[in-house]
Amino acid sequence: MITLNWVLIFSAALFSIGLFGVLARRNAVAILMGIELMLNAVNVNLVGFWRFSNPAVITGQAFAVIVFAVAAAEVAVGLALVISIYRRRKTIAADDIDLMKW
Amino acid sequence: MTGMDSLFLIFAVITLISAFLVVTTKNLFHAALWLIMTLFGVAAIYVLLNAFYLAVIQVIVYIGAIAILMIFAIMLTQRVMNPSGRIFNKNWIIAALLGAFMFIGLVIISMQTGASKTTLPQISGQLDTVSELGQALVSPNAYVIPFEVASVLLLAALIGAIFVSRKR
Amino acid sequence: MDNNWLYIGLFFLVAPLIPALAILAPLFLAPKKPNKIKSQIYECGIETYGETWIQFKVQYYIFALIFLVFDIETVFLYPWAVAYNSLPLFAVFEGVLFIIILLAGLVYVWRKGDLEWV
Amino acid sequence: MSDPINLIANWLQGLLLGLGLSVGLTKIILSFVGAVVVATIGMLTVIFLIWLERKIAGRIQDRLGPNRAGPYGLLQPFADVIKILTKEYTTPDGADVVVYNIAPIMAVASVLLIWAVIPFASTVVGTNLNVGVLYIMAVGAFGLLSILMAGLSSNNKFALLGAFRSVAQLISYEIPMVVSLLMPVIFARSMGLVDIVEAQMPWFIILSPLAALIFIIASMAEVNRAPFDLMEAESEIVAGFHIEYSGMKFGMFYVGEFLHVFTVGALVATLFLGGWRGPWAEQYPILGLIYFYIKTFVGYFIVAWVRLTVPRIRIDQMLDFNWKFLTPLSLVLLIITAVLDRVLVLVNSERWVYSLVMFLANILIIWATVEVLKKTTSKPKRKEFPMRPVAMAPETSTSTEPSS
Repeated sequence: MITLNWVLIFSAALFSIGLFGVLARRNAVAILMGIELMLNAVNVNLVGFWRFSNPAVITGQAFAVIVFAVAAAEVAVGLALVISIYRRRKTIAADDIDLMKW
Repeated sequence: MTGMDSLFLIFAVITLISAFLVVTTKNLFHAALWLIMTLFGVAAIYVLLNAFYLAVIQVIVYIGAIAILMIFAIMLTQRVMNPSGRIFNKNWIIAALLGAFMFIGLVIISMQTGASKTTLPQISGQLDTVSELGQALVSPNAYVIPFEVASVLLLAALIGAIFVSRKR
Repeated sequence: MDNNWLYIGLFFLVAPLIPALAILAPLFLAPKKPNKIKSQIYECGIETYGETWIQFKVQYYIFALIFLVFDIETVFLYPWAVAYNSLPLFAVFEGVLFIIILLAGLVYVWRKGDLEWV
Repeated sequence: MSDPINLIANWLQGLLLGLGLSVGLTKIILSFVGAVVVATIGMLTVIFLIWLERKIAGRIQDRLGPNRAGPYGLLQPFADVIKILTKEYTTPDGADVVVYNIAPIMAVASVLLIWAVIPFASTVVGTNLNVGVLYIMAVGAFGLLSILMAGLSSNNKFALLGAFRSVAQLISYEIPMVVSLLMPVIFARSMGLVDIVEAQMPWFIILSPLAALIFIIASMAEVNRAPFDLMEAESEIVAGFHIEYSGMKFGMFYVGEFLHVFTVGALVATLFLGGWRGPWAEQYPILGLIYFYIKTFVGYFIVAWVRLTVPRIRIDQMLDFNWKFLTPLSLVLLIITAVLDRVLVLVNSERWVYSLVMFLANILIIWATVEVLKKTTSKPKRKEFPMRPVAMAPETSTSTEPSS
């Protein structure tokens, strides 16, 4: 019988994989992909809590919808920054972009 | 309800494997395709959890728009077919350990709560979640402020992103 | 999970199966004599020149960006339209305000000349 | 005998239950059979459609069309199928083989999936999803993806260029399409296609002709047919994203395109032309099926007709037409429809008053748009050439000898 724990463990795994991607990848676009995975994990959690607590109260889904909008805004601005950086520095490796380090 | 259990497990495993391939594949175009697979798996899990509207907009927004945008950005920034250099940075072992600790910690926390005993409540037949959501998103005593702010946020993101990516 | 989605799920199995079978059939029916010239990349009869992965205009990205924002905002209007009967008058104008914000974004990118294909 | 399709389904159900299968398994098997039948009928229709379209094309362009194989060339598509089945596959050097092979399958599957939600008759319904309209848009995303995959995996410049062009076009025209589909949803207060068909007491094309027009134009762009066939553009980029495909793999893209046009016809019929509705359709569901197919062919014919009449447009014109005309127009239409609907419901008007006001409002918007366009658009400036005689009469030719 499916329980809330299954959903939570699944989303925890998805979140951790996304976290690893964000921290370990060199390519900036790949880092953004990792962030997408993490946001998806959050959404799965929200939907899981909605479904398993009280489906008549729609709060979890409404939160997830707002997360969709935020994710889209994040990707749009993030990728625009990546393209802009690529145009100037001819690289999108995250550890080469150290202009503001000190 | 064993059918639903097995479906959930199948989709969860597919999703997690694709997610793992997203962060480890060298070819970024392939990574984007695996990302699409992951997002589709998450949409299937939404369907299993009765969040139909979210499942559909997951496909429309993530696969139809965000993934396409990512592929465009990949095309604009890198020679995909001959990826050069390393995939990971120097600290990838620390990152992997951190991810593993995160996962273990989250699992332990969720085990300690009552989540392992919470089973699926029945959904009444006439509950129309789409209509409920529509009312909640625009009614003044629910989420109208986040809803309008989200639209302003998207507008701001549009203006900012175009300003940054435009050729000067 | 209800029975409607069972049918959809089965359709997701069947729909790729039919074209896949159609594509597999020629493996038994068609000849197979590949050679070097046959598998060259087509380029109007001349030898392939330069790299395939050429740099693209940033314009493609900008249009995809505008699409992304508009797509999300219009998709959010669907629950509003479904719930139309039970909405108070205030909520109707909330929706209209939402559309007007959307139109403002369109006017902005139009004014700034980002809709031009140069 | 009024409903043969459900008769067969019931008989099959009885048979399976008689074999000792459980109820759940029987339901799954029946759904599976239904899915296979719907998908197969869709694919077989395409074979007929290819013949039909070539005949229509022939007539419109003042020629005969296929007329050799069989009576009226009816066997021509079968000859084509046999030919294409025995064609050799060529895979280009440096192609991304797995992605390259998945792309044509996805192209057809993305169109077939739409048929899962379309109601054929009052009793012949696959599903009534409560997110049906959005499901159609979601499935369209896979078509987009298949084009991108084909273009990027072929290792060919023309394929890449064609894929990028077509994706720019498809994503642009999705916006007016999504917005115009909101109109039936507002009228029917539901996203389920079955509910939308049942709500069409006057057909929605009467309530909102402008929405139907925008939808047809946008879907014409979505199926990549002329005048929006920039991505194929035989004379510019050879064939676009499917240039490196041969044999049945190319055939799948071809079939996908034809099936998509037919599907657009079905969507127009379902959303705006009343679906299976017609005289006696409730009593005899088989009649509803016939009405549905007739309306679908009407929609199909319109798309084919436009394709054969209008020349291809340029990419900047294509984007301008969408972003500076269709999108603002559809958003304005949405605002006016929403406000009018609320006002008319508040004053509690009769159904015919509601329909009449909606219809007049749409006509008014069309008229205003045409007026605005007349005022704002300037005719393209052409260089004026002085009038020159092309041929001269014999007696004057000696006196007015040109100086050049």
